[in-house]
Amino acid sequence: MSNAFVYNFDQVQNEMRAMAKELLESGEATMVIGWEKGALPYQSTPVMIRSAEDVDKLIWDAYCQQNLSTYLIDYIYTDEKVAIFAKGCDTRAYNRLIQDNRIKAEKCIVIGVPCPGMKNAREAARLPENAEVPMANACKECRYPNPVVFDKRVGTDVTAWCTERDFSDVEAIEAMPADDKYAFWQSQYTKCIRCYACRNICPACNCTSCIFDQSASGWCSKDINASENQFYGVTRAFHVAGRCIECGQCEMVCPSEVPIMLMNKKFIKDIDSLFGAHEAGLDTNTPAPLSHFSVSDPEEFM
Amino acid sequence: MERVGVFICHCGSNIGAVVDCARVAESVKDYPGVAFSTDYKYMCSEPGQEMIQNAIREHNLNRVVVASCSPRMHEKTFRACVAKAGLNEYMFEMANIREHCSWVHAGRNEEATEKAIDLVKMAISKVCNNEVLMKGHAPVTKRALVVGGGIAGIQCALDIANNGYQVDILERTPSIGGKMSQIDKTFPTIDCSACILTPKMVEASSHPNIKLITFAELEKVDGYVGNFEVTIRSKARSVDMSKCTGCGTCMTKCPGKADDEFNMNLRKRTAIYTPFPQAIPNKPVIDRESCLKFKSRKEGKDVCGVCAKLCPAGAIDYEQQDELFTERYGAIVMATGYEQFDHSIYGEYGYGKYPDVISGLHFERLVNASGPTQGHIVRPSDHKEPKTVVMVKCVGSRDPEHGKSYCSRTCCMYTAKQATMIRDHCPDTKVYVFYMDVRTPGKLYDEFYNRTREEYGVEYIRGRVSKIYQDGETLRVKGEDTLLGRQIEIDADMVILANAMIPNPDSERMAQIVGIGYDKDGWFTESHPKLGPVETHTAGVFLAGACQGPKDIPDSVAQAGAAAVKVCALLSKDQLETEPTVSKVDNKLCSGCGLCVPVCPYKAISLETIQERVAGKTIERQVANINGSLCQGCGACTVTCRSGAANLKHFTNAQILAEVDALCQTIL
Amino acid sequence: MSDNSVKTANDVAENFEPKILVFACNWCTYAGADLAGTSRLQYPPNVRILRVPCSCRVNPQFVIRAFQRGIDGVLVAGCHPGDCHYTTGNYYTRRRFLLINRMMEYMGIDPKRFHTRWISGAEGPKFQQVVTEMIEEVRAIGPNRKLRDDMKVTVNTDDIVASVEADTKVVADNV
Amino acid sequence: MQFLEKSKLGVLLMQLNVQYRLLVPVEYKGLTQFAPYSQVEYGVSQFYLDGNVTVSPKTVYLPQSEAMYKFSAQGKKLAIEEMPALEHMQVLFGVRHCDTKAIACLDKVFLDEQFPDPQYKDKRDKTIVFALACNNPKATCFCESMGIDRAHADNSVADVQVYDLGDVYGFEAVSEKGKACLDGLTGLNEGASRLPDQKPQSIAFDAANLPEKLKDMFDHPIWDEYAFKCLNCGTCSYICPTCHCFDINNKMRGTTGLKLRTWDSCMFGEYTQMAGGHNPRPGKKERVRNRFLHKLQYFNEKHDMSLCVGCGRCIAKCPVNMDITKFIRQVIAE
Repeated sequence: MSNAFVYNFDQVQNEMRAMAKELLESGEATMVIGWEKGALPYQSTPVMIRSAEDVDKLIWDAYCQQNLSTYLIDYIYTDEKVAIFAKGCDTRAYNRLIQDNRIKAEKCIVIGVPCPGMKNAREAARLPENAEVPMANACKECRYPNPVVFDKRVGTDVTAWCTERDFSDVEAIEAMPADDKYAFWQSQYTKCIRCYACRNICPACNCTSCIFDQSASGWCSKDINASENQFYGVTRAFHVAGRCIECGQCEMVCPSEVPIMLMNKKFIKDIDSLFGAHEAGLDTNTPAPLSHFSVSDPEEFM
Repeated sequence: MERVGVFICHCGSNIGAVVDCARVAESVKDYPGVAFSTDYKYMCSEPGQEMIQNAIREHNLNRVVVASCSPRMHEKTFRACVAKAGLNEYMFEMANIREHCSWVHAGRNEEATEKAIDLVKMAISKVCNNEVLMKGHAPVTKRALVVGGGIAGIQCALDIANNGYQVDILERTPSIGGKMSQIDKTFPTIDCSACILTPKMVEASSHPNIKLITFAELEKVDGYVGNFEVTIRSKARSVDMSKCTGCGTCMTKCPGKADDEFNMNLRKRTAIYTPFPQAIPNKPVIDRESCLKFKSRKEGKDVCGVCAKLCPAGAIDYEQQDELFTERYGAIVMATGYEQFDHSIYGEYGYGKYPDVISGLHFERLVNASGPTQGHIVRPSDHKEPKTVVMVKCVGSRDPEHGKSYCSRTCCMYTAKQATMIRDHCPDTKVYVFYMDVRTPGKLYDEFYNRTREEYGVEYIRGRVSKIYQDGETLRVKGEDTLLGRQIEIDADMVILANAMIPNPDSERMAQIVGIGYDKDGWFTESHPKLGPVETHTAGVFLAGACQGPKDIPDSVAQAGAAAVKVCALLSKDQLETEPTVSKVDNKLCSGCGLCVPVCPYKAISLETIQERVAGKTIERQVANINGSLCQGCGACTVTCRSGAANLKHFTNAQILAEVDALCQTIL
Repeated sequence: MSDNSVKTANDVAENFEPKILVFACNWCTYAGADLAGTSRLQYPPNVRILRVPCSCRVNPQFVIRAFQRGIDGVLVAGCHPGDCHYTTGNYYTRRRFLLINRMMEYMGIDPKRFHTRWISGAEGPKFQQVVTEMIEEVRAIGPNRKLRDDMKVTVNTDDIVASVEADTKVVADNV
Repeated sequence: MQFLEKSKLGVLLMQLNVQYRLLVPVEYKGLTQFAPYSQVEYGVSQFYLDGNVTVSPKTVYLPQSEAMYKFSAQGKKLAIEEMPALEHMQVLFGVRHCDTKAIACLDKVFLDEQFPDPQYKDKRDKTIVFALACNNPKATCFCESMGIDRAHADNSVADVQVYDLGDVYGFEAVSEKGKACLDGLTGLNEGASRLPDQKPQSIAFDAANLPEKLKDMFDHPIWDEYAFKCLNCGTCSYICPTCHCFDINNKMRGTTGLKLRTWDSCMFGEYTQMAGGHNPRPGKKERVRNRFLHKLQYFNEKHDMSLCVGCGRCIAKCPVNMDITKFIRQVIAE
């Protein structure tokens, strides 16, 4: 985490603006998606730049959490050539989307941005104005702060501050008695208002039609209660199992502060121990663990 | 509007004695969707079926539930029954209240009745979600492929060809003939194997409906019953088959030497060779491993070329490459045969180190007039005639610890045959046979065995051999006579082991290519051990001969004929009915992520590009497309599909959820 | 066990009779259950079999749904790996349910309530044994209240109080 | 005006809780919302007055999931069972002025003269609202710009006006219901009315011409600029105090079922999905535009009041920080 203070946001920001300007002026890109300053100091918001004159809107600071890769889906059927700025996790998201056949590489320009880790905006909102803001939870465990794939890049690589995932939070729940586990999840999922922000920001949740948007299908009901919410939670976690790129966006955007990554990390932990280490989104060739099998998978069902 | 008819069968007292059928019928009378409900003694009987058909007409039913035995028993019966009354046969469901209820809950009438009610409600809820389905039709390619050119493959191909259908024999070695061509005599008649085999080989090679594809391997099988697309690798023969006349001049001066596999490595052969004199096609191949030219090429040189110089037809082609080609077939017969168990794992038999401890197949070559010893029974080590021969049965068979758990079926008889042949050729030679059991369940088999002992004086000793070791020129055989309860030691000149039959070492890979099952030993799995012995679980793929399990020649030939009949029955149809209970993708819901593609065991799913109108603009995007003829309806894709776009007809998400809900509704 | 007793037994543990759903693949486990029937192998009448073509057809969402609707136990059963009628289906089942079983446990569902087993068409006795053991285990731990989505009419915020008032202990914010 | 020492608020709440079903703002594991006071008593949730709650008090009148009636069908017999009315009067304590205005907006919809919604009306009639004036607005607050009186809560909704006056709370009944309620409480001291010192809001603009301006902006490029970043999640709609769209569903268990009214959001694709598959609002742009225009133009045209009350919840919680005030200011500047 020591990278944070030696990292020069302003310098990278200047490079980003220059890069955007160059791409737009040369016509290589018809639009550039980056971040601009949001309503509050700890907020940033995606911005679409179409003209070289507007590049100064672009900013780069410790609150540029939003993953811009998912926006590429919106332009797959247009003639746009879209450039996006992408942190390490965003490039993994980009690979996820390529692998899921949701975007086409030739229509995108990925500008890699090495990332020193984003700050916890939720804490920032609670803390006094000038307090030291901790790193966002998912970023603390980030092992790929540098882009894993890119067409162009700005900044210089940072050294990863984390080498192994920290499963202590998952293990803490695993260690609880069954009733306590249930009470814990029950209490978390009673808070869920099913706004689907977690799903919609998730690069792995990229279906054109989610089963939770098909209330006529009988899969789910619009009734909101702990049971239905947990059904939603487990199902979504299962759907992204082995496909989650661990950006932690789902948890960050949850207005109810449900610890969603605790679900995702449980699957990640079990996949690693049962089927071998797997890192989603590092490339576009490695198949998702649930789309293949090995005859020598652990046998517990005899 | 669903109008379900519910029919509860008593099955005499089978169900009726435990389940209160009348109460079951009564309790679902008002269940949503039910228009009629009754019970009857035997629903599957003529009057029972008439009752269903009358009710369909009288009550205007559009769906039917029968609660009776297992659908594995009578689903077809009742589907046909409702179809006769004008309903689509898939608007029918069965509730299993016999095997799953009355038979397993005897005496617990109250609880069994409650359970039956639940099962019937589940079936009703499911049938309310059933959809009209139509069987599909696929054309049939009227040509068969027989994989393996041994006696089973040859016989099967002949039978198919004689029925008027085209058939190809795919053989991986340079010649057809298989194991039978290596065998000298056949039991129990002691007629010459080659004399009965070669006419079949010639018939096959000259039959207008048969094409031989030798020195070739099965590479890939796509498609489905009636329409297989088979990719075959034709290995480089280095001899142009169209030019070669089969004169054999090329082989006369070849300096390359290699072990002669056909003669069980008992002698050498040339690098350009035909496996045996009667080989078909009788055209040589170059064994590139032992050919001097090809060996020198690896070192950057290019020597020899004698055969090319000698060949009067100019048929030698050193530049030939393996060729891949694709053929279409309507049916495939697997006749890949067997291999001999390798006895070198057994320390007690000398780990295969002693040259005079040989296997049964070695003996066949020794005793064969065109074999390495011109038919003289001599020891491989010093070419002396053995005066004492010990034969050991069950080498690798019936030995779950080190070998195979099964009985290889043929060894008792071929041991007896070989024993009589030794006594015939060398009347002075003593023959001892160590055995665990003697199993001779075939026509004239036991008679033959008795003659071996009584007329030929072969001594049978019941017991295992515990050790064989070389002592000077003799082999000392130690064993136990369990009938007399004493240790035996025999000084033998030669030991013949009756090795087990094992599947072709490649059988598992072959099974995966073709998409059929195999058992723990690697034998191909038949679809039913009794009622489907030549069929497999993959429609259109059949089994002939020893690839399914150890078999002797008459059994292999019989099975080959059986498989041929199944093939002909299939090829006689112009179109095949296909089950409609397959997966289907709802394009509207599909994102085209392709996660279902690798999951499908039948390669039935591919991504296709479709055109769509989105916000007033025509766009192209990819969606999964399921080939309904390839799909077998397992449902693996439906769970992989996050958005529920892939759904399995007749076992749809809605149907299964309806069943789950129906079962649980009495709880909440 | 009358219909009525099922409803009331849920709160009277000593008379409790669990209801267990078995997802059985058509080719192996369903046939195995048929064999148990033809062999007259007796087992308690608490299981209900739902036939699917292959165990790989069983979506984990079906299993959660059953628990939501109040089932006491679920068994997913299919052919032994290597014996699948569809060649590879049950390998996917194995992967999926290795994960889901762990997740269910993580959610606080007693693992005794949820099993996956391979039962072949020849294993009538195994079917009998597996379901008998499972029924006994589930009977011993009582009715399942977890994950239930019943007909109670509450708003979300009341669930929190309900969860406090229920027999479960609320874990303090120490996690 | 009556006064209460701050330290005695707990005693007052306990009195209210005995006489009424008391709903207070609480924090529960990071989520703030109105919840039964019993949660505070049990120690499950913490009483929360530091700012406005994330999930607005509309949940009290229009729960996210609400049964409208119960039905059962046996054969051809159909039975319908009405849902019971509220048994007790309830007190909703600490509603901010933006949210009282929001309830006034909901009244326009659900207390329509011709077709009042009986379940909504039952709850409105049986709820006494203690409105609390904000002294320290958050950085996201802009109610004043949306025409909300920060000193006096909407009097069609508030029954008791509460002020934080430093070391004391001031209570003033603004309706008969409120007066009766206050009369039933002990420990309040009478005194001269005074108003708190309220800090100004950092966001300020004049939105008077907004509906008029928007009339001509249906095809304006501004929608592309804003809609592009929207994820089409329902966070804004669900935490918005005025968003009130709902869907009606069945929840079936065998032959019985509940007819449910559940929240819906115009941000969701299924919201405008027609039975035949056509969707008149197929994309982000159409959905974002509809939501903003409904808030800032359509509702004004129909009911002469803005459907945005300036609570700032969406600015704080939108996953991509869609800022409605930036939009408004941009439109004003057009």
